[in-house]
Amino acid sequence: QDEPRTFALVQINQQALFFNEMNRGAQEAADELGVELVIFNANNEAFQQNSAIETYITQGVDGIAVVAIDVNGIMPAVEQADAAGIPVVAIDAILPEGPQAAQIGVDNAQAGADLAAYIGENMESDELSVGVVGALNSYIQNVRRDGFVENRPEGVSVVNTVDGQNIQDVALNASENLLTANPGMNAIYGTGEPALMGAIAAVTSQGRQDDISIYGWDLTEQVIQGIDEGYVEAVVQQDPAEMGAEAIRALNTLADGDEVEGEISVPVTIVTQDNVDDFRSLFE
Amino acid sequence: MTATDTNTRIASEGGVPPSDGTPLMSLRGIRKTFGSHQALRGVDLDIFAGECVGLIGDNAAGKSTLSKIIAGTHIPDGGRILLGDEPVSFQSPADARARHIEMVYQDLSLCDHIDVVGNLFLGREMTKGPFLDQERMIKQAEEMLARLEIRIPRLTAKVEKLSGGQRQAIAIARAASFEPDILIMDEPTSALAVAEVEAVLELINRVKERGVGVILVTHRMQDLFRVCDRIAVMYEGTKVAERRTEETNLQELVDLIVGKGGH
Amino acid sequence: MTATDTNTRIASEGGVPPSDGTPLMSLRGIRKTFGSHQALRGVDLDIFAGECVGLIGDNAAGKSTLSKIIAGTHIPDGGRILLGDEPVSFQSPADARARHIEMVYQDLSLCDHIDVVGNLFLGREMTKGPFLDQERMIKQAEEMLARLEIRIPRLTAKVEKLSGGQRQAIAIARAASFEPDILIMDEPTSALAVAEVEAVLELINRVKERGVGVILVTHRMQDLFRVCDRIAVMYEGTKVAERRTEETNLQELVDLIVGKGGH
Amino acid sequence: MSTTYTERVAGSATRDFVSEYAQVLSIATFFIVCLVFFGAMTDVFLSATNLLNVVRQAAPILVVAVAMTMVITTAGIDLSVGSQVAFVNALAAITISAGVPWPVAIVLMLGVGALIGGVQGWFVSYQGIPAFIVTLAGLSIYRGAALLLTEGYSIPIRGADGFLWLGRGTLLGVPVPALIAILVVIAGFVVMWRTPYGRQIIACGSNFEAARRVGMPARRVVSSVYVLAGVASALAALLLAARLGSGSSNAAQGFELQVIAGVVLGGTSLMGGKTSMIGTVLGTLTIAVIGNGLILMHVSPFFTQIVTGVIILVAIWMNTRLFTGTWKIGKGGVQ
Amino acid sequence: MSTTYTERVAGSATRDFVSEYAQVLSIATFFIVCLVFFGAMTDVFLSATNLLNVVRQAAPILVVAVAMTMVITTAGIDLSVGSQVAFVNALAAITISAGVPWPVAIVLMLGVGALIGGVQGWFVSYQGIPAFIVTLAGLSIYRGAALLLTEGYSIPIRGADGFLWLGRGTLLGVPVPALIAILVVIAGFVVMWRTPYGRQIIACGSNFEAARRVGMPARRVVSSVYVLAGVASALAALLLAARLGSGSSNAAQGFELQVIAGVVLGGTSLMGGKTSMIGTVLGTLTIAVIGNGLILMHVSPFFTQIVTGVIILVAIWMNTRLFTGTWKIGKGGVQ
Ligand SMILES: Nc1ncnc2c1ncn2[C@@H]1O[C@H](COP(=O)(O)OP(=O)(O)OP(=O)(O)O)[C@@H](O)[C@H]1O
Ligand SMILES: Nc1ncnc2c1ncn2[C@@H]1O[C@H](COP(=O)(O)OP(=O)(O)OP(=O)(O)O)[C@@H](O)[C@H]1O
Ligand SMILES: O[C@@H]1[C@@H](O)[C@H](O)OC[C@H]1O
Ligand SMILES: [Mg+2]
Ligand SMILES: [Mg+2]
Repeated sequence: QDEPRTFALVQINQQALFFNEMNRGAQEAADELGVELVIFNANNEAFQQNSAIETYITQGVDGIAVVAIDVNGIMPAVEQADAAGIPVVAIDAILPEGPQAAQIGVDNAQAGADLAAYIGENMESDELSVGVVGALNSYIQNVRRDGFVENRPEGVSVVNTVDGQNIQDVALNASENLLTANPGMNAIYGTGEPALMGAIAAVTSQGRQDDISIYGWDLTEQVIQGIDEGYVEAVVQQDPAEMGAEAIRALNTLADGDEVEGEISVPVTIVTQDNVDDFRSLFE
Repeated sequence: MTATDTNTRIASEGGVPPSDGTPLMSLRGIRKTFGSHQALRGVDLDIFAGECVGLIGDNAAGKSTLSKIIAGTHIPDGGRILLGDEPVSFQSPADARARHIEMVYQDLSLCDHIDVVGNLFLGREMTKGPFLDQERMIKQAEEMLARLEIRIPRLTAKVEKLSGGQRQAIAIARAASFEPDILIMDEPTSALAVAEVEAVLELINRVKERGVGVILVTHRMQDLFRVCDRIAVMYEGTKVAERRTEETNLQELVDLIVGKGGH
Repeated sequence: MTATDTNTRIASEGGVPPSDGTPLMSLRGIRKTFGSHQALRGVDLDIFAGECVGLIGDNAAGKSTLSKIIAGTHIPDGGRILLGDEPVSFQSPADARARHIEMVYQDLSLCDHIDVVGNLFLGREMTKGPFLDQERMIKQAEEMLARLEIRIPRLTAKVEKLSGGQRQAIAIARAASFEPDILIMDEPTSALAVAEVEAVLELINRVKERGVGVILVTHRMQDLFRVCDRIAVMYEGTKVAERRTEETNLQELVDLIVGKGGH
Repeated sequence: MSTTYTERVAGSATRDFVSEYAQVLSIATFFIVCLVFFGAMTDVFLSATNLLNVVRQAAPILVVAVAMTMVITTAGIDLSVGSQVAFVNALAAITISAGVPWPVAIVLMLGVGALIGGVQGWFVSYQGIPAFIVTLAGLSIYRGAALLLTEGYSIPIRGADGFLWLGRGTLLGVPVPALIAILVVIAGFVVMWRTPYGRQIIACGSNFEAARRVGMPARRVVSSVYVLAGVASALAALLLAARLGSGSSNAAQGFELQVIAGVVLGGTSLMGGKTSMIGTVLGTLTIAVIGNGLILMHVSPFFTQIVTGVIILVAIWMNTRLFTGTWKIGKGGVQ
Repeated sequence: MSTTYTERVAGSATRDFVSEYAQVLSIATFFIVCLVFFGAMTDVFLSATNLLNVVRQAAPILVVAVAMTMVITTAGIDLSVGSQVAFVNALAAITISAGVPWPVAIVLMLGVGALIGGVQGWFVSYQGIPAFIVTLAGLSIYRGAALLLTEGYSIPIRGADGFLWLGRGTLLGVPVPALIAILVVIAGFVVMWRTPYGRQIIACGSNFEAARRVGMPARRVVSSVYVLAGVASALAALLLAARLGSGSSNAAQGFELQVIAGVVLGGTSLMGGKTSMIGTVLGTLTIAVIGNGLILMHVSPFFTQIVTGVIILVAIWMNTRLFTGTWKIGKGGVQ
């Protein structure tokens, strides 16, 4: 082959570090392997992902990695790619059974449950009233919410759920209202980066750091600061860069004609004051 | 209204003799208030077939408001309308149009984005199967405008760009061409040049001969004497006088308008 | 323009004698094409101080287009405009207004969402510090309208709701009240009742005495003889004739308009 | 003083045509430039597969844009179409999953669309509430209803291959959604161009009161376009559901803006009365083509949005200059 | 025939007032009903803390809504405000992180806002491209630029406590953002109510050509409102950045629709000319209050959107009935 291979990464959006880290990891892996990587940003619109995949099929790329918005809805495109002989791997959002060659990433439901379990083990009081800041328009975050809520340990009650719509400022307003609505609430669970950021801004700007503990997903500089200051208790941190890299490596292996594992797990870490130092370098 | 129906009404040019006896339409005690402004304070008016009633009065006297009530555009707050002997209550201009009442509005009521033909046939589109019959409409439109002596070079031009007089002619042609029984014209000649005014006055006399009852709102006193049989004078929302044309003169009318007449 | 300036111009009522000699304004070979339609095909016209020029012609002859060119609303495609001896080229109505040229538009050009006072002072708002001086404007508005004999009960009502004649009176009062040097009136009396028409004609004579040059576009032939000194006749985008009022008569003008005069 | 009477020369039909259709010509030029540009820059762009793909992808938007053109022509707007699509899309998946035969489901869904549109139309037309407010409320309500139906998850459609064919199949080599969109477009075009109903829509948008005064059923006409928008949204929802093989409350986010963008880019005026169905098709396809072309050209996703915006703005601007006087600001644009 | 001349009775000032301000009265009634309802349903709602909170939350929207009212009054629209907020928000965080003193950064950001608005205004006003198209392109461009700037990072603002005070601090017990919003609202109100500039804005929207004909600098006025919208967006961006303590391209999505919703709900007409600054404030606060109240009432988030939509629609409808004849469809609404 004279032309380098081209792989496509079909992304959800680029407004969260998570996705951009994934892109970075994928790009680095691509550079290492000497392949070309093209990235498509669907800006949260499910059918744009299908359109992009169809376009890549027409163009004849050598492999496609997809972070699905609608896990069922993406399947026709995945099947089309398969029919065209193009291997597909899924990242993060778990696809239903289908021709995709591999599923890379985290079990979001499991990780949500793990965080709940962590809370159970580390509870200081015997009662925790949690307010959830979710993003009803994000499938993945709904899974995280349900994983958490359904597996919450004894003594942990969910007092209220609000919709932050995956937008920081909306999540901020929703969190503030959540605080007002539930004077007795003593914890917040944010299911993704914007939700967590909104919750942190609400708690800090109202000076409620002392009586509210925050849990959630996705590290950022502010989250680390919150962990240092003690009001952010525990945060699920994924390794999106590694997910991206694994996806490209898997696609390359598949393009070579070799097999890959059906499930490539990139484990999550629950970040607390104990292990936060390992992650500081991410933000320097 | 179907295309055929429209056609027949345009085509027939029968000479109905002016009737007397019962009026085509009678208004009794018509009142209309806008917000807290009394536009009409109880107006009576009869319109007879084959007769033209001039409706005059100072600005803001209520002439347009009264006309619009007859045309179904405004719903009166009080009073009765009789068509012949039958009491009617128009809920919309469509009701009035269904009773063959047509009006030329002072503001013309044209659709700027629609072409000349389209405006002439607005609400009366001719069709061929489910489609507009553009050709036939253009042909008839030419005739309709020719009768008013107005020159409009391109019938498929949007009316937005036309001169004031051209626009007014379209509004007149539209109302006059569909064989109304009652034709209301609210200052129809205000923007027209001399020859075109003549054409409109002729048109009024022509439709009168066919038995149409015409209401002419105008500020051109000399026109009244050319076409009207009776003249009603309005003042501040009331009808203050009514004269047969042959029994009055310009000066009396002017005095009546400004309120010098009756005191 | 500052509030004070506006004021002075309204207040002073000096009697400038009608000048002769060089015209206030001269138009030479004015051409204007809209798309492919020749609205004006080379028109010459002079306006002298203290004189009223009647501009007449058939509908669509180009009267409004010519007026708008003088007022800076349209930019001519060809020809020259001289103010006194100075060639000017108006890029917008603001330029013309800065040279004290005012116009009453045929379509009135009112803002429906603004009240009567606001429309009267549109573009000339009086201020008190940074704010509109509503009180002073209302007071002056009353005077402006009184001169036109028009009755408008509430000066803070939106003009949208007013009768046709009331609206026209506002447009006239607006143009006439700010001491123009040249006042163009495009069919200013078309919607006015008798007394109001008289008031406008008087107004024209009054401003003429002050040395204003007036252009009056009208289809009311009898008005021409009451106020005009000269009459220009337009036909299909050209000026076909010009007469001194005392040297012509109604019939000649009518013939000139329709094209019987010159053949 | 001798007077000579001459007549004006007759206008040029070509110039009249150009000035009348300036806006469509402008977007058409722009569309062709896009085609040529992307054709030159990438190999596959002009391939039949890719072009059919583009039309298939644009199909749901096209279908709704046709109805939206009618809505906007009446000086209205329907902001709820995206939410309607999501709602019907989810409902369709649920209905079919519940075992309702898919042809029945289709009819039901179109009925639901008509009903939703009818309610909105009633508020707008008979109750006189601004379309913007009614359909903004709708945007919120139907999206919420979709969320509630699905609880935020997506519902797979299984065992309804005939249904899926609607979104994925081809007929004579042309993708079925593309075919459906083409049919809808033709119908929309004919209606607006040459039927009394189309004329009524334009009249209501140009001068509602005048339309009413000439006896048109003006209120009924205005409400009917919302019904059409509802039906079109339902059809788009079905196409999406069939293409994605699932129903989800997150479908069609931001869809309304894409649809309206296509319509407005095509020259239909938000002020009502001024309409162009061909323009709508070209506007919608142009946006689709730019999206497709940029993917094919492997433009970095960080630049895609910037480039898309700049292309649209600059191209429209250059075209406006080309066909001067095309757009006018303000309502009082008549000189 | 004897004739008697009588004069009409003078109109009632109250009735004129009610019919003139029907729309504001309607939204005001609705707002009060919301306050009473939520006050009755929950303990905290009417507490000073909560109410001040609501105003603080609504502050960025309020600030932009004031400028948007002016834009919409000219019969224009600015769809790009949300993207502008995201862009300036990100840029502000970057600038401050880069060590630029925060007061300087504020001035810079307001300048950037004015510049962005100026460019958009130029295209709309001097080039005659529909505002919808220009600002839709802007929506895409500035959001893309924000993405590019941040690469998805949310950039923390550190060591600028004075800056953060803008978003979080209080002055005399009132949150600073609320104070700023109140000042902007008052300024906006006074400008529209009693200044020549406000009059020019209304005139341009009511009849652009008439405004031009009376010698108003109509094009300059129209472009200036976009500059104001740009500055207001920048201010909102600063408030958001100060509240969140960070800048991110994720900020203010869908912001434009919230802003426009508040304006339209308040009675300003998208057709131009008809304006109400008080209405805008009430409309915006009403939406904020509903959002707040529903959370306080513990309404399930799955129902929030449905309930919000229904409340707005039904309330506006009932109010319309109450103050009959409030809204009219069509442009030719003058009888
Ligand atoms: N829709 C409306 N809303 C409020 N007031 C109105 C409305 N229509 C008319 N009016 C008022 O009613 C009065 C009568 O108006 P109308 O138009 O009937 O007068 P008119 O006799 O036709 O005058 P003109 O000769 O100037 O046309 C006027 O004072 C006018 O302001
Ligand atoms: N903005 C425009 N665009 C296109 N054509 C125009 C425009 N303005 C005027 N015209 C055309 O120019 C011609 C002259 O129009 P103009 O308004 O000057 O006539 P007029 O003499 O004032 O007529 P009237 O007595 O009817 O008012 C008409 O044929 C008209 O259609
Ligand atoms: O963690 C990610 C979160 O930040 C984003 O908003 O939604 C998808 C998740 O995978
Ligand atoms: Mg009248
Ligand atoms: Mg004219």
